[in-house]
Amino acid sequence: ACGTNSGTSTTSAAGGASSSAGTTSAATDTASSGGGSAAGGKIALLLPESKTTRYESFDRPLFEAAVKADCADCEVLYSNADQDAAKQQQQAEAALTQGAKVLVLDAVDGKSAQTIVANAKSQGVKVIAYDRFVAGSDYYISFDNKKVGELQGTGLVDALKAAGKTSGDIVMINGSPTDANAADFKAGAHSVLDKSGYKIAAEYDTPDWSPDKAQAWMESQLSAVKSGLVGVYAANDGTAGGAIAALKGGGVSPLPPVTGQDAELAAIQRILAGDQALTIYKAIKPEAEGAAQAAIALATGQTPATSADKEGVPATLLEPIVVTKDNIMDTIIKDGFYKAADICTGDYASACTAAGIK
Amino acid sequence: MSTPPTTTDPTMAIPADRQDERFLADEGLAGWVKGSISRLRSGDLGSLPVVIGLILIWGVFFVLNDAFLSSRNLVNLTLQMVPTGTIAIGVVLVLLLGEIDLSVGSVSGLSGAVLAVGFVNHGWTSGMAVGLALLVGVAIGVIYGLLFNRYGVPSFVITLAGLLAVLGLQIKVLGKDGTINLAFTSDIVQFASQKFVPDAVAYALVLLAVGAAILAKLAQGRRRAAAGLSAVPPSVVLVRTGLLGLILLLAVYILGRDRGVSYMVLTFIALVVLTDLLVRRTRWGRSVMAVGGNVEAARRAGINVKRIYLTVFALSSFFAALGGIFAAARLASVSQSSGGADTNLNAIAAAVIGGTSLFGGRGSAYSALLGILVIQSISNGLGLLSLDTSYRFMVTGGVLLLAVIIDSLSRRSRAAHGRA
Amino acid sequence: MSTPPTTTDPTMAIPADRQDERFLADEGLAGWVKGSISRLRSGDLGSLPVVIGLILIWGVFFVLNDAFLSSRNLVNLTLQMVPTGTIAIGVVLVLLLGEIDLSVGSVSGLSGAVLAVGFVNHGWTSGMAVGLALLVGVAIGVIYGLLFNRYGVPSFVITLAGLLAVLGLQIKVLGKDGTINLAFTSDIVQFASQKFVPDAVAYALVLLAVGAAILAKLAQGRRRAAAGLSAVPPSVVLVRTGLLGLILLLAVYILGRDRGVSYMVLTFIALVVLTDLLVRRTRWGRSVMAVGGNVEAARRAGINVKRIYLTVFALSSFFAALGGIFAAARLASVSQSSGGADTNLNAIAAAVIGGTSLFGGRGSAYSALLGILVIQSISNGLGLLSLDTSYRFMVTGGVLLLAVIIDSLSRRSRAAHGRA
Amino acid sequence: MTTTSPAQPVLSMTGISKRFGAVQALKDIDFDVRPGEVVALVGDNGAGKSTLVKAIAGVYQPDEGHVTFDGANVTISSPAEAQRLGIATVFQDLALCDNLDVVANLFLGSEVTSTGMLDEVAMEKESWRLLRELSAKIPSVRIPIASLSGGQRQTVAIARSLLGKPKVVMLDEPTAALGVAQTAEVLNLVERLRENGLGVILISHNMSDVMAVADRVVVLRLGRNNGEFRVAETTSQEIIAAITGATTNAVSERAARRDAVPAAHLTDDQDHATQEHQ
Amino acid sequence: MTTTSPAQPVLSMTGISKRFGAVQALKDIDFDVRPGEVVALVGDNGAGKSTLVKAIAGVYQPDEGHVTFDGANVTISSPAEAQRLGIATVFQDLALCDNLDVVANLFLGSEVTSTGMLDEVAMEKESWRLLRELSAKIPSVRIPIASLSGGQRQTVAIARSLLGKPKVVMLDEPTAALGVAQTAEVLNLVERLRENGLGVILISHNMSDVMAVADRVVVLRLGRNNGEFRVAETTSQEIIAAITGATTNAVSERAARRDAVPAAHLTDDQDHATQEHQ
Ligand SMILES: Nc1ncnc2c1ncn2[C@@H]1O[C@H](COP(=O)(O)OP(=O)(O)OP(=O)(O)O)[C@@H](O)[C@H]1O
Ligand SMILES: Nc1ncnc2c1ncn2[C@@H]1O[C@H](COP(=O)(O)OP(=O)(O)OP(=O)(O)O)[C@@H](O)[C@H]1O
Ligand SMILES: [Mg+2]
Ligand SMILES: [Mg+2]
Repeated sequence: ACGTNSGTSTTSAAGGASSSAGTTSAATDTASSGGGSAAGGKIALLLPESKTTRYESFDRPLFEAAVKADCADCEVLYSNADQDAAKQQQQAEAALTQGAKVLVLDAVDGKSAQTIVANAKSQGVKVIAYDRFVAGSDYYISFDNKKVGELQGTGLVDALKAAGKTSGDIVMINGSPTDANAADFKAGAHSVLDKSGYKIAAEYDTPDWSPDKAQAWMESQLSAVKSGLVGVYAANDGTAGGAIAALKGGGVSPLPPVTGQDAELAAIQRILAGDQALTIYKAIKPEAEGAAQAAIALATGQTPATSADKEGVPATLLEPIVVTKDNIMDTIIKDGFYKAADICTGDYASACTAAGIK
Repeated sequence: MSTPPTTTDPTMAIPADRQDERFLADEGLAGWVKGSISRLRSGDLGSLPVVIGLILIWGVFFVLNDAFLSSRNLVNLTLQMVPTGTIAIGVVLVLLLGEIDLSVGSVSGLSGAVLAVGFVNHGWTSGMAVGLALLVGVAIGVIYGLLFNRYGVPSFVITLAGLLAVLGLQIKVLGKDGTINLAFTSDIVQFASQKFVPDAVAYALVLLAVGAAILAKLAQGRRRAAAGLSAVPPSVVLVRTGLLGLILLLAVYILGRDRGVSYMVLTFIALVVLTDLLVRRTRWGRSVMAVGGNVEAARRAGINVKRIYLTVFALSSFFAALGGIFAAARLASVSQSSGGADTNLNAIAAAVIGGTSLFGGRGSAYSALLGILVIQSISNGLGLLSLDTSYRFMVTGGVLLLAVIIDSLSRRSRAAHGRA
Repeated sequence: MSTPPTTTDPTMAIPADRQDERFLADEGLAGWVKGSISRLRSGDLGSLPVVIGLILIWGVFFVLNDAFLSSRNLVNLTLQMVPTGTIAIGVVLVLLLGEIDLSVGSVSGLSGAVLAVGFVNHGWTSGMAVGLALLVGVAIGVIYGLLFNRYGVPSFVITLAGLLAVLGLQIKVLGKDGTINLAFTSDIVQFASQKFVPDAVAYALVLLAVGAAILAKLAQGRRRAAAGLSAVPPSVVLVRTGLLGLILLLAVYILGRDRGVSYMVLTFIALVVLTDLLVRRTRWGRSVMAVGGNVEAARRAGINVKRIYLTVFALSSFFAALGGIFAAARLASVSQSSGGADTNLNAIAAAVIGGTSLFGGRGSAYSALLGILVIQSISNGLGLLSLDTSYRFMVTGGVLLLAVIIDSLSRRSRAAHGRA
Repeated sequence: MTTTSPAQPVLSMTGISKRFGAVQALKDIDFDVRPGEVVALVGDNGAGKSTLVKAIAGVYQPDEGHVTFDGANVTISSPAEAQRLGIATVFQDLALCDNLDVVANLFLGSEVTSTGMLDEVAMEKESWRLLRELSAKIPSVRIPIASLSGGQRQTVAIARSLLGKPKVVMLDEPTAALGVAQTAEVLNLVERLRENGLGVILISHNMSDVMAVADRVVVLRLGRNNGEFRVAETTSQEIIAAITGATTNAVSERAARRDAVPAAHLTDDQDHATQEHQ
Repeated sequence: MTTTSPAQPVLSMTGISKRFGAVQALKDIDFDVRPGEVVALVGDNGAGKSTLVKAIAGVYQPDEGHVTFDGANVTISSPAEAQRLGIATVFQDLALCDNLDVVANLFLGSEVTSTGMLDEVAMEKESWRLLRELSAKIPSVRIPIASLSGGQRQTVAIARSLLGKPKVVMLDEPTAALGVAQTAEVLNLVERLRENGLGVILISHNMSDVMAVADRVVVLRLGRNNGEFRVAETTSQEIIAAITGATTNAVSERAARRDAVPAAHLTDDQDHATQEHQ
């Protein structure tokens, strides 16, 4: 379960040309299931997985609230694909069957989701690529995720420099080997770390983003990398948690800086406690609201506002933010992503006070 | 002694299999109806319970969202069930032997990867790519079979090791690309989701199949009568097979209101029927059932048990590979996660839910069809309801259990009536 | 007839179980050594083959990276195997019945979630939180047992439905937070990875255990002799148990050079030993083996079969819940992915690789320990090698297979010698 | 030894029917056994003898009919229930656990324990005693039942019925796989049970065994009662006629044919054959 | 009928040994059978009879010893191999597939096909014929073997051996569970096989059956050869003495005891008992 479904974008456009090739046999569709008699109609929100909290704790409620606010008779159809591309295809088909006018698609696999786009287009349904780019879609809203890996890498290097370490070994705990997006974070991080002067002693693709696997691997590295471990790149907060548990269990003190991603509550608490160096925060609220507005616009035949262009698709790109102990207050709490009371429970209360969080 | 030695020789007019006075058989059409009712009451329902479970599920989903039974959704349902359903056919075969194959998911993924790399990256023809993908599948199954026969390692462990090794291979084959898209215009993709059997042809096929079935059964009845055995009366044959035909015609009609029956779906159904015939009507199939029931008895009967294991493992991997090809064709892409997620579990569950025993010797190819229908109906129906994930999982579990409880209840009462 | 009627009454000096002239037994220490060698040669090796497989794996990994056999890594290995190993104990019990539990992963995840929510969010004491988590586990097992007994649904399906429903519950329980951290200073986390048994205590424990075992065996030998049965000679008891003690002492010494034996590891080993005693030495355990071997025979012997199923499913879920608590404590956090990934598969595989049959009636609690050692050794060893993922999967599969082939080869030759 | 016991039946069944799918295995069976009486239940293969025994033992529930035990109406819903009532059974298919050893099988469901743990020493000692009593030739009681010979397995099943204190013992073809010595011991055992006042139900195809130990013979034929004989007042021929449903049958034909072929050595065994298979 | 056949043995074994773990089941067994000869293999429970049969049938490989078949040295490595040689076997444990019906079990491994498909009609017809020939009382051949009675199952196993054209037929306690009529039919069958020139190996604990149909009796005791008798020149007593290893034994004791208890009705069956269990 990755918290790292932050849009990967650099998939090639090779498949894009074929997206218009969907045959028209489906045009004879006689499905009676009433598509959009109301002004708004149905908007389908297709999210990729359920093992990370952001989708059902943030994306879905924020998106639904935004749609409700701007379009009272719009109905949001929701489904979650459990990280299974075939299941997502099936859910998209279900949405089309129910007469959705717009699909807001957070793809399990941005590249293979072109099938969904083609299928939707053949029935005149618009597709918004949400959080992950899909070639051929009508609109794209996401963070400028090209940078996530780079930001993680840069953040780690900064933390190392701050700690006065100019050389030494780094280990990398990447995302799932079968997750197409994990490869992009890995590449982004490499682009920074490879020329940073530190040595990448070992690297591991964590099956299923599993924290326990990350922990076990990190433990074995403590035996293998006998000395000179100065920093840990962890692709998301889950694997970071595993790595930190291993370091603590192995009696490593002080802890080397560990990266993360997703701004999970648990990670914020670890950052406060000084166990984790940083995480990447992507403000979901503007993303969800932007998608909702674009969806309503497309559903009613208008053109949504755009600020950028991605491979010919009108796009809105948002900036991911590195969160460290110093800027928790200014980012996460200010945005209302978490309340100070959520974070500063029990053991973390004193750390909160020390960091000036209230 | 060439003359039968029983002194209480029953009248020769009675067929040989009806002479025992304890055997209570109902004759004729009226008798069949009476017998069916009494069987229903005593709980001897065949595969009816799963069907009832299915109808219940369909009914509930229809009430919750009437789009569920729309032609369009039903056509989608038929398409959705094919890849895992095909894999499940192979799983049924392995389960009939009392063994298991945990690697069907990985094999389907690898086969998809081979197909995609060959077809897209190397520009092979679809035939070549499909052929090689299937060959890879068969080769893996042969390796399992050889290991099993040679070392007697439990198939659970062999295929668990296979699962991992094949997954590694899949990642290796896909290489840096990770995801490979198949062009929508390619014949492979067209076959999977764009080509539908013309309505007239579909109707004709149903009529042909029903006609052939009736003729075959009548001919068999005549042969049985000639051999001095009881035969199902022609009236019963006509009514039973006719009823089945009507249901099929109705299905074709309903699907035909949308896109119709896809060639891929037709292929899947043909595979199920073929596998069923292979299992029930050939020496090989009989041997499979025997090995699954009592491998030592089969060995003592002179059956080449090793050959049976080898062929079944090979076939299981073959169907897994074919399922992988269907999955790739339907999704029009292959990635490192193809064949992952719950492909394995769903394929095995389909076979078990459809009524094939995990302990060997009991089951039928049709359980792949029925089981995958149950699983996909639940998944499809819930997809229409916009549930939170936590509830979706809970409801899936609950409905699955319910469908199988209905089935087991009847099995139970069957067992209490001594027909287990 | 009260006097034994056999006319060829053997000398009364010979123990009752040594009177049959066909029974070839070796007497005394020399006889035991001779017997052991002849057993080795004929392939009757007990659990030695898995151990040989394990030693081979260790040797190879040591050659590839000498950090593998460092005390530090071995201590890590002991810690890593506990959570899944604990779950595997429960799986062994279910497998002994010839049933299966697919939901152990989910149950462990749910139990972790309950623990974390209670302990962290509600501020319960660790005792209360652990207690409730275990209770939830037991309750789930009881539900499985009731469903199984009431409806006779295959356990595969019940626990598959359970897997999904419990996963839903886990997500629900964790709620918005998703991931919950357990404080490193909390007693739960300390117990799992920070508290180690002092060396002196560890040595004392080993000596105590070995001493107790020797005394118990000698006492049993005296009782057997008094009952006119053959007894293992004291010299053999001393040598055998002494050897085992030496190995344990060595292990304690090596681990002691790093952090030592964790309390969690000690608990795990105690649980394995306890479960083994429960299975081999109590009426309940005997009933479990009987039901697994032949449920109908067990029923006819008057065993309350339903009670056995109920208790075993409850225990399986209990161990799963306990494993979930260990996992949570070790990782110091619980998330929606806890208990996911291959927890299920690894736990079942550990039991099977350790030598417990999937078909019931054959196996021992120690297979959980041996199996998880094999699995974790492979995973730990490969972690030291920084292989590409694709190779890592392939090598894992290959090594796993090899370990089990070594085991099966000896089983094979045992079967050929009629000792299957 | 074969004096009739005038006591009330300890077990009595009336109107028992049992149907398996399309096969009517039992129809309107009446049957009873008194304390201290050996009742032989005979009939052709598939006549329903084992089905009746299983209905009494709680393995099957009859579709119709009444059962009284010790004068009280009972429903025997499970084997455990039957054992509680005091019915011990040796089943034709033995019902042993192949994976367990001889001792474990012998004491299954009634293990000897001390301080909560199984007392293996006491059980093993007792096992050897029981097996010796039946003249068993078993090399070791610590090998799985699966590796025993057919007769050895049957001896173990019979030895099981010697444990506990039943009121009725049912033996379904107990001597089918036994050697001559073991068969003699089992017949001795049956007589001892009768002397101890137990009701014994003995199923056997061996007429001379039946005539030797039974007081009364109940004949089933194709699932129905087909006559009842006091052993003191009947002959093998009469019983065989009731079993096969005819006075001329394969057995008598064979006997007649063999009488017609005089051969030197037949003088010794010819009358065996005729007496035994008539 | 019992004329000795001077022909060469069709099957001959020398020095056969077989050990199972710590149990020496067979030690140095010599054994042969000639065409047209019925050899009875007798012995106490666990004497090793079934083990010897399984070694001949290719189920077990002997640890030591030589086998010649039709004059040629052979190694019988599998049951399929034994069948190719022409050895048909009815095993004591029957070895049927419980999940298959009667027809499927009867024809297992030698199914009748037409155009690649199983010819169920032909097989069912032939099944009824075979079963009638053995006087079987089976209500339906389309129910799983699991639901048959013990005797019905045994009849099916015997009927299997009537298929094909074997040279040697081995019957391991074929009549143990059979009714009187069916037993007579099996004895008839054995005689027919002999008349057709087959070698027959018959295992039985029933001395009168053995004396009735066998030409020669081979006695095993505790896994070793313990005497060989021509039926024409011996008595049951002699054979039983060889089986039990003593002239006084449970059987003779029982007979003696019963002789000492004169009871009115015993006049009829007493001599059965003595003759049968001596
Ligand atoms: N579970 C069952 N399912 C279906 N039919 C059954 C079942 N059990 C028994 N029968 C049928 O009931 C009839 C009686 O069987 P039963 O075992 O009682 O015979 P039996 O008298 O014991 O014969 P035998 O002397 O061969 O042991 C048989 O025809 C058998 O096929
Ligand atoms: N697979 C096996 N494993 C271990 N011991 C075995 C095995 N098979 C047979 N034996 C032993 O070998 C001995 C001979 O068994 P066998 O079955 O040949 O006896 P038998 O003469 O056929 O007896 P019965 O008259 O009871 O059928 C027995 O003591 C038995 O315990
Ligand atoms: Mg019977
Ligand atoms: Mg035998």
